[in-house]
Amino acid sequence: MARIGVFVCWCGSNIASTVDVKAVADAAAKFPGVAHAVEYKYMCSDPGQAMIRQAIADKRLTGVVVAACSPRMHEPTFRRLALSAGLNPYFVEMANIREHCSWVHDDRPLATTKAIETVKMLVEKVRRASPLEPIRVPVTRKAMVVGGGIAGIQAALDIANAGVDVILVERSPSIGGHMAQLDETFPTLDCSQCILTPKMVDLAQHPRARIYTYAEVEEVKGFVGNFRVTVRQKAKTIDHAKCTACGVCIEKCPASVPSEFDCGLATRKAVYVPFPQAVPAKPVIDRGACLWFTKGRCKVCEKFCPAGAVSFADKDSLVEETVGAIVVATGFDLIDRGLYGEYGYGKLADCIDGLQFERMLSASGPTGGKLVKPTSGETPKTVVFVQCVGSRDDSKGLPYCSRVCCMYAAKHAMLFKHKVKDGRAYIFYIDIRAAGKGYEEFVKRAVDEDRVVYLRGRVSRMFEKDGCVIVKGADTLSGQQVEIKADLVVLATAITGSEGVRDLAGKLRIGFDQYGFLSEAHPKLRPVETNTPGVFLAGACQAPKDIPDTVSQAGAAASKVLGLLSSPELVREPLVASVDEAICIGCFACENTCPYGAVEHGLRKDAETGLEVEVAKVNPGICEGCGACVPVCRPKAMDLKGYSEEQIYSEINALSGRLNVKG
Amino acid sequence: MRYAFYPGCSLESSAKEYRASTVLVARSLGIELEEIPGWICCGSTPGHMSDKLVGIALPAHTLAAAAKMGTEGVLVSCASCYSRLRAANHAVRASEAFANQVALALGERYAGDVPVYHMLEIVAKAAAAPGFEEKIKRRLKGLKVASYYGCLLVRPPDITGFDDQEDPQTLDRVVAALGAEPIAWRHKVECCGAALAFTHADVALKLSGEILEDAKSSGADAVVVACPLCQSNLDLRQRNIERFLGIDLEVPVIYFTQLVGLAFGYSAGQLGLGKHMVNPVPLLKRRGIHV
Amino acid sequence: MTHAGSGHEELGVTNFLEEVESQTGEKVRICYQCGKCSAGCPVGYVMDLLPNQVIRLIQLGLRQEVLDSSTIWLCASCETCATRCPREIEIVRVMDYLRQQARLGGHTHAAREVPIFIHSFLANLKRFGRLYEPMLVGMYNLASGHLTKDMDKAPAMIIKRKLALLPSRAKGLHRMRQILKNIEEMRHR
Amino acid sequence: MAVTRPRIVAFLCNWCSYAGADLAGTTRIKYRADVRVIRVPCSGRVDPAFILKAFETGADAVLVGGCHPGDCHYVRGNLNARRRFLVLRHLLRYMGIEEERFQVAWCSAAEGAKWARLVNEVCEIAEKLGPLKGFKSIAGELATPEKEITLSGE
Repeated sequence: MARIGVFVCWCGSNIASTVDVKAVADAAAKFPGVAHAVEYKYMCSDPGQAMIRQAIADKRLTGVVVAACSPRMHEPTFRRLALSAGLNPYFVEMANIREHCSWVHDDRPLATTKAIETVKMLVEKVRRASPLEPIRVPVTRKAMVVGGGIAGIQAALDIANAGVDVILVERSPSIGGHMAQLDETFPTLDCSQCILTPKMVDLAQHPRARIYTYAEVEEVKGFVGNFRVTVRQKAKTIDHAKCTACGVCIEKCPASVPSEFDCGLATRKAVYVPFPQAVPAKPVIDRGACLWFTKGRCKVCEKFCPAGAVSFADKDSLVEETVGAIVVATGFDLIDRGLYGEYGYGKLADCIDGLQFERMLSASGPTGGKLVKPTSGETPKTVVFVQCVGSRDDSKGLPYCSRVCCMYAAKHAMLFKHKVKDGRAYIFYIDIRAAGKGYEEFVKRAVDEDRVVYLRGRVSRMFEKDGCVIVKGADTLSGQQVEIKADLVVLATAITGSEGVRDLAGKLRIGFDQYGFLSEAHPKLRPVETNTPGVFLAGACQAPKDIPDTVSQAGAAASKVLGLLSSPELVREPLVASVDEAICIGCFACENTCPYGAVEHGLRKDAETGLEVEVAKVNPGICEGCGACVPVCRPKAMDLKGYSEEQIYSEINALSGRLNVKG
Repeated sequence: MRYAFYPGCSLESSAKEYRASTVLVARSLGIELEEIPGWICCGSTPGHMSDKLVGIALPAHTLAAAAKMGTEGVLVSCASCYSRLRAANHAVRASEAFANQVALALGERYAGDVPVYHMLEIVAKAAAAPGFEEKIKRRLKGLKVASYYGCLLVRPPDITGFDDQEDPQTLDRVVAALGAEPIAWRHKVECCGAALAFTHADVALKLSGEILEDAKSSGADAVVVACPLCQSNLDLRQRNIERFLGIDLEVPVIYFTQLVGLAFGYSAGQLGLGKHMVNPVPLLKRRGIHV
Repeated sequence: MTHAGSGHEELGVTNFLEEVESQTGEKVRICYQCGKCSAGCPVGYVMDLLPNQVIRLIQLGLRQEVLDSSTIWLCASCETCATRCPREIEIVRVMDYLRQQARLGGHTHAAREVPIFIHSFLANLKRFGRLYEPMLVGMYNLASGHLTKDMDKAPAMIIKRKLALLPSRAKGLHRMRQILKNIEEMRHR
Repeated sequence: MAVTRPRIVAFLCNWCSYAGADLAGTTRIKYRADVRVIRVPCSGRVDPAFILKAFETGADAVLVGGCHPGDCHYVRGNLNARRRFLVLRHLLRYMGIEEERFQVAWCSAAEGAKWARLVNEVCEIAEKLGPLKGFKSIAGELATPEKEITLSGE
């Protein structure tokens, strides 16, 4: 026999001035199952709470309805109170008679009627409530970071330094990412390698860190606290345990292909280390380029290797790792400048993109830091930098700003002037976005000290003529057309999400936009979380970002991971779906509806036949409690705790019949 | 293959040789051209400059007339006409309200459903198809040609949808199919200024001059065109261009249909090669192409 | 906000922008002034305003300034701007509307030859239903006062039988006249 | 004297529409008092049968509020709901219930004013159509009305 207590709050005059709180309490007292109904000035105040606690004890209440403000405001308060008074918190419901009633209506009788009916609905709901215990999920105190650029390295270091084991998975043969390709970085012009490589080494040597290079995420099972990730370790074909990194194989290898790291400005061998400071510093064999794997002859490397580390028999291997949380740090790609017919479809040899220019600037780059005109090898005297190539260009399908180009174009022009004193640098821009710390000053320096000429306008066309690139642009500030005979053109091509990120997002069940950027859970308040609990974002995989922002976000993601892994188990609200296996027919309509993959296949022994039948099982660790699976369940075997079929029907039924209001 | 043929004004007068060669080439390719009865001027640039409705109604009338002929569609040789006819189709399909206005102007309804092809599209299709090789009596070996598309064949892409708007290849492919060598150059799709030829000759001369200069400096013997307005700008005014820019050009400007006709074995006379201000015949002789 | 140049002019509060947009169906307001149209305009070097400036003045509602510019007449309708516009604005469609408004409002001094040419061209069509070049040259030269322009080409053209000595009337002439008449009537209504 | 007013039953998802309705309150936007709100975690939880039940128990109109497409707290619950309701509309038509009596709206946590407007609009629809007829024929007797409670208005 239910004994419900109803507590009507005045909220000072907030409710009482519009709702006849006494009438509500009196009416509630007459509802079936209600054993106690009172009203009071401030239910959330200490005396208010004491009053409820007292009533629960004295009246031996089996349920509580607090008619006050929005449950989004005080539901936790009153559920905690119930717990402390020895009543299961899920026997407490709130009737929202403030936000949904007294604050939005003027007519006292009508508002009062609404309040009474609202209380009635929730009394009915509480009468059909069942006790629920919070879900406790054991947590694997280990994290995985996907992507070994500065974002991934920083996140992994922060996690490892906090004493938590971390596994970093990198697709290429070395960690370092795009930052390793950069020369000097804005706005301080400190050398990218000099600040990055120590971090790379720290991570490689960290006792709590484990790095898989030349590896990719194959499959993700499980859920927050316990993801089971299968990592594909691509065959390196070089046994790193034996390899001494002497480099003879590389020296002897006859097969050359364009170097990814040098953006095609130089070649690398089929057996290669992407760049001198690579971590690990030991080579892998690119089977797509290796003569043995493509043509079935050669094996020169094997012949010369003093350590006998070359093993052509090596195969891809699959490794399963269980981790409690995952940080995605897959970075970015530049768009293909072939998109621009008016800029020669990327076929103009003296027209390169920003990353290629970085490689040219870099002392460890293909030109040893010497700026050259690709077609002639001479030093370029006139260089044109073009911003917003792809960015902010709806006709090319990329409406957004890539955020870093304004700064690196200024940097490029500056570094060019430092290397070529008598050179002329022009930058075509639409707007200069230099909002970071020290950024505006940096751009000013390019103009004031290094005499970089900024032209406000886009370039309409460029073509090769007499060994130069003719750039047809405009300066909208002076209202003139501009034609520049350039030795070299550097395009600030737009940034998009990195290739293959969509597959990964699918495996992790996280969202992404049409440009390949991964979706955060909330653009302001949950910028590093995703909609999959336990999966976090760091760096440019979420949106174009510069190094300072990337590093901060990586730190943020790490701290979220550490917070999550700080306790041995996760405690989650028990408002999840559950299956009555006795009536489940195993159609798995629920499985198809569930956006979280929380429905698993289980077996039930059929009482009569004794046969094993397949039934749906909800994994409470994954279920987010949306309830989408309930309406699709044909035999009504599925139900949602806290919002059960019975509870909702009883709320609806509570409304049958009318109150007749004398006005 | 039967097409409703829209010659357009120029082919009636200043571009008679374009018409002649178009007809001959069509015949050799087994394409039947039936002139649209009662066709009128498309209004060209002045048409749409003066009034949107005039600019659409004039071509729409000719298209409506063509619609009654039950052919593959309209075949047109002039790039400007081509663009106006396509624009008319586009405009009446885009807006019901505007289509009604056009109907009022024409006194009949036109649905915008007659396909419009440029002669170049048809020839390019044929050149890519089997059997074309056999038709070639005279390979134009050793002839270096700059394929000039100009503006209206390729722009705006959503109206013409003809080929890539920055680096089209259709004409180059035809030229290559004839054994001649299409050269790589920069002014394929630059504007020749035809619209200003009357009113601001100096502009037209400058723009046309740059085109011819680039063709020449890129090693072309001749420029091949698919538009009578481009042709007259580049050929008829070439002497003025030379005077205006103080340079020597002497670049023959040939219709692509004449080039195809030559390869098919027609004579210089039949193709009206003699009608050009810069006579291409000597050049052809120099290249060992006997016409 | 007032326009320093002509003090009385109210910036951005006239309905000129709305007018142009509704009449052309082009979203002129979305232009963010990147200048790519001006950068590629083959005629830009002789214009008094670059295309992006014309668009800007429309955005600000400065009707007078726009219609008085030579740009709207010098635009060769080559479609280079529209083809490359990152905001996909069909600028030629806008120019056409401006030219029509300029002719109606008699703003034709900036580059008077073009409106005269347009007029001669249409008159020529009314007369023959097709373009008859000698007559066009003649009409235009009389109207514009360049008496001998392009006459130098006539003899050669006649020898090469490019020019007919007598005009041939198009069979569709009466239809052409009817259409132009209908349109004029529609305009008056 | 006694007045019978329309009865609107609204199912609001906890994350967007319910919060939107809260916002209408905190910003004191007034609207008609004829709506009764049932809080659900997600519009995807709303079973078409709930709507039929609501009509059966005397609702003159039913309103379902969910997050805007793309903003669903549960990824795509609102879209599942939308698909189900397409089917429901056919059923309602078949049952002789005017389709306008059933409204689905996307209302974000920031759209307090929209929520208020929605309620008023649905109330007007319900008044225009008058009390729900047509359902009894299939549903049979209405659930027995509760004893009348009378209040003295001042």
